Amino acid sequence: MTSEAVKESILEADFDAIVAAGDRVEPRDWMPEGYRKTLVRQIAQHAHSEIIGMQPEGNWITRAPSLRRKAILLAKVQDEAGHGLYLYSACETLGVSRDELTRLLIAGKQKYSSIFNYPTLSYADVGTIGWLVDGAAICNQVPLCRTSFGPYGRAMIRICKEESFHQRQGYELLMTMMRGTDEQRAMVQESVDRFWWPALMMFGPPDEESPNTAQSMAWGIKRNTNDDLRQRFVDMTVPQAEALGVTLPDPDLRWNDERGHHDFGQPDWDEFMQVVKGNGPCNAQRLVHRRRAHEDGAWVREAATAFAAKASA
Amino acid sequence: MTSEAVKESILEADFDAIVAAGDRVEPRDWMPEGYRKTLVRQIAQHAHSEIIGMQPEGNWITRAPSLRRKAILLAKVQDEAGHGLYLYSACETLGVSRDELTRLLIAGKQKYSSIFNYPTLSYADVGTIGWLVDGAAICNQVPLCRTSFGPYGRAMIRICKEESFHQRQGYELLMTMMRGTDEQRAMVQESVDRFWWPALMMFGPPDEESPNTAQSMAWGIKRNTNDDLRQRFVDMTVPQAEALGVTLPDPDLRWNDERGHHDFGQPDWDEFMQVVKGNGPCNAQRLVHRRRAHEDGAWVREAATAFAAKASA
Amino acid sequence: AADLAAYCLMLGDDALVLSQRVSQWCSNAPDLEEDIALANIALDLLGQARLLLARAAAADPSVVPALPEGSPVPDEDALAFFREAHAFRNHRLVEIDNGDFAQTIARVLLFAIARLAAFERLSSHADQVLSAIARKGAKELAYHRDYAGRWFVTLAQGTEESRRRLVAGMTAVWPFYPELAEAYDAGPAADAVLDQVLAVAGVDRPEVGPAAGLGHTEALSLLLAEMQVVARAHPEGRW
Amino acid sequence: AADLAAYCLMLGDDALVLSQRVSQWCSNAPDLEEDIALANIALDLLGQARLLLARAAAADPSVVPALPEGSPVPDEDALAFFREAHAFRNHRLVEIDNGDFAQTIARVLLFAIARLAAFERLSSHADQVLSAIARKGAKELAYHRDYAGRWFVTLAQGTEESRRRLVAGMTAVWPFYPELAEAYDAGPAADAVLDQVLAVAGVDRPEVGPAAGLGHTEALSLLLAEMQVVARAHPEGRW
Repeated sequence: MTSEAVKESILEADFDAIVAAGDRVEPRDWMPEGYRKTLVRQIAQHAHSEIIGMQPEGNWITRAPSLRRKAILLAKVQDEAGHGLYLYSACETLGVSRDELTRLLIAGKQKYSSIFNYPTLSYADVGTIGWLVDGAAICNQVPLCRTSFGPYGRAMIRICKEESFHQRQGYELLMTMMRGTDEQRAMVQESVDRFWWPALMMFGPPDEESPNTAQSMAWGIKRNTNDDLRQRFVDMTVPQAEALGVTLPDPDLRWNDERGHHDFGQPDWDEFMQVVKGNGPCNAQRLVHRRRAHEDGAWVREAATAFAAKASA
Repeated sequence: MTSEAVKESILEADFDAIVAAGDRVEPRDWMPEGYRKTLVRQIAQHAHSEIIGMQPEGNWITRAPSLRRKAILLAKVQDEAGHGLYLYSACETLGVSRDELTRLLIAGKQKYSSIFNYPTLSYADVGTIGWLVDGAAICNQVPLCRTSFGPYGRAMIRICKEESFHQRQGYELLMTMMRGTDEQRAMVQESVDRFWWPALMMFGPPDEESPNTAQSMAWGIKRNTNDDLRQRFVDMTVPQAEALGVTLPDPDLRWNDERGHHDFGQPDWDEFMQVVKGNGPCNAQRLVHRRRAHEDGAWVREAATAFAAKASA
Repeated sequence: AADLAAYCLMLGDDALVLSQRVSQWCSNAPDLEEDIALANIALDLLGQARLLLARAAAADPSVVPALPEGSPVPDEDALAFFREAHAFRNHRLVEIDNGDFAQTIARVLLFAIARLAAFERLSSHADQVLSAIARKGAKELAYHRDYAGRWFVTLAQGTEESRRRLVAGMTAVWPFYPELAEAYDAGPAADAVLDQVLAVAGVDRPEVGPAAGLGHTEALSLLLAEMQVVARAHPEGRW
Repeated sequence: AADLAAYCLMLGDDALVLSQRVSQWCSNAPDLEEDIALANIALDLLGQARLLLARAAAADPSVVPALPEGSPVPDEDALAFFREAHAFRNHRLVEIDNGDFAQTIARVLLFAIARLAAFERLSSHADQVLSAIARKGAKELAYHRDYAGRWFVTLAQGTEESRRRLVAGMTAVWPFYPELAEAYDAGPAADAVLDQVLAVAGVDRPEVGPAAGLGHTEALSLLLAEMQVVARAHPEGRW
């Protein structure tokens, strides 16, 4: 062994011990290159999801049907921008700048959550996204509060708190609409019909087709398998749907006494792959929007930089 | 006298004879430089008015409240584009290109009719513009069918025919709305209240403040004074307003048996001057719109030119 | 009759929504000649929409939304102005934003090609009204196809920028073409026409797959909010 | 009471319409920090609008549009969503399109300066509700003024392009400032603040006169068509 290799193996042992103990790895700590890369990819994807996720809900801010709901929605979308900001900062501690990540996003070289490639077609979708999409996100994210990388875990704690507030608001909107007119009840049902399967897809492909899960779990970046989380989400959501008075569009959905869990059908994984590949209903639209906003703002960012340079000169 | 000056005086005598006889001057005929300049200014202003005039009415195409009215309005605005086209062509016979005229328009160096610097605020405005604005335009333009410059006179014949069709359509829309709901009747009255005075301003300032009228009449470019035309318009419009059931917003408006004409009040000529100077409610908006459309289309025009060059190479 | 109504509604909604999009060019086109030509296309499509919506209403009155007792609103307007987005039967290709002139040309080309194939077939449809609409419309669509085809080639062969924009515009609308071609049963004849234009232009078919999903994009409800606002504010109005 | 209602309506409509405009920046701002800051401004103005519209309705219930018997729509929403454009009392400055970021900054700056002068005066208004709204709002407006003022200077002194855009944006909104300043009785104090920002930025007052006319521009009815569409489709809805 060279002295370099010896040093590396000691560092790796230290790192493994930290992770095994459930302690946090901090930015200045040594970490394996694979760990760093996986983290950057995961945190960036999460940050991008917050930013792209502003679009489907933002689509309804100007049309919110009451001033109270307009304020709630505007504040929620603003929170998503804030989440994006924390997460980009967490990524920057790993040595990748927000500019670079934005460049990768608008070049289509980094992903964001596929759920945001589905359109929002009625105001009920604002509620459904809060209830189902934020609900699924919370199931995914709560375990990440204990993730091994410090800045990411701390960002997740703050984000999860706000997300569960958003989830309650979404559910409350749907509940209020269900107490309204027949048309409103129909809107809610139609919206749930559209978002149920894409929400189940948010946990990723079935475990047997998710090759990176094992390594991510060993590194403490991921804490549960996709199928575990999906099951948890379904079990949590079914009674909420009953309380709301909507039907979930899955004929195979029923309680299984033996397993102590709900059985449920499989989403259309072909569609999932199509959307991941870029052929979802809104992939192109979302990227065009993000790219346009970024390019339209270039002169402003340049002006701010030039002004700061003059001020410090 | 030099021989050049002799030649010029003979040409000028010929020109004067043609105009005096009520015959047409054609593009290849000799004409005084002042005549040419006045014509270019007047025809260009008229062409620009057609093009800018597409905006206030075009504003309601996407919101027309019935498919029949949408078709009528779209066809009307299309006709305005056609009028612009004839008039720019008439101007081109005098040696000024459409490109050059467009450049002068968007640089704010040539005028268009001030009426189009007032906003359209309801669908009734589509009817009111047809009735009052096209009506006033026809009063101004019918005499121009006999104007001394051939291409201009011929363009005016075609334009006047279409304008009077538009005027009838506008009046018919208002008539239909007056047979509708109370809200619709109120919309019509509110619209007439806003457009009456600006329509009277379309004939230009009072004769004693219109210094160029005499020369233009001598040249056969203009056939009646501003005040004559204004009076003709008022006399024509009052019975139409009665038939419609709207009140014209002028407390001084009454029949004068002695004069055989209606007496009427004066528009706010200070406001007129402000609008002419560029401070109307929509001057900036209209020019920004025109400039943006022209600039956005530059790459298309360049592509067409490049393609034509390749095809003919 | 319900099938005929549904089919006419689909054809009518496509024409209505694309007419609305094309009419947004009014006073915004690159040149006066294009302003006039695009208005012509919008007018033709609007005419088709009116005939088709009226045919749908006559074939199956239950498709027409209920309005207040004694409302003077004709069926074509009840259908155009008083349905919500989810009740519209148009395809996504016609509802997405115009984009630039190149994207508009690419959309009009694809639409005219597929619809012309359908209208040629429908010219001998058993329903006399529909077949008459199709015969009249086919002439219009042939003009739209030729107009858009000429510009498609011009932009492809014009300047570097126009070619870049044309390819981008074609790529933006392409994912929404397959569902239209299928609904119109456009078939190999339409494919051949398209390939011919592409060959003359020297442009390849975009390498993007069909857009997943069905139904509408986010663009439709915004388009309808504007289109329907005056009619809805006056459900008993006369126009 | 009618005077108080009319005044609150004017103040409320200005806040509501500008909030709507500023909220259009959401997901479109030049950077995440600006997205968040502009959403804050929109939220503050929306909050002011809600309090002022409610105050207007309480002071004079006749200003509230009639809705179907038993409709659950609160007064603030009846006022926001069920009035036509001509019944809105806002000024033209707040309703015109956003333009680019520079034009938005210029508008927010002018609005905040004039309104802050009014709110400082209204902080001691005889109506306890209005004076409380004004005291709370004044703090918010001071923040908006400072935010817009900082960007005004940054853009004026940043690059050639940002300066060109800032001057163009200021010139575009300037003709609509005098009527607002007059309605708010903004006075010399507001003028002094404005001159100070202009001096630091090194920008002159634009050489364009006040826009003639009164009432609204063409922008308002389009803005309302979008803003009101869902509420109007469900006049008996609960949200």
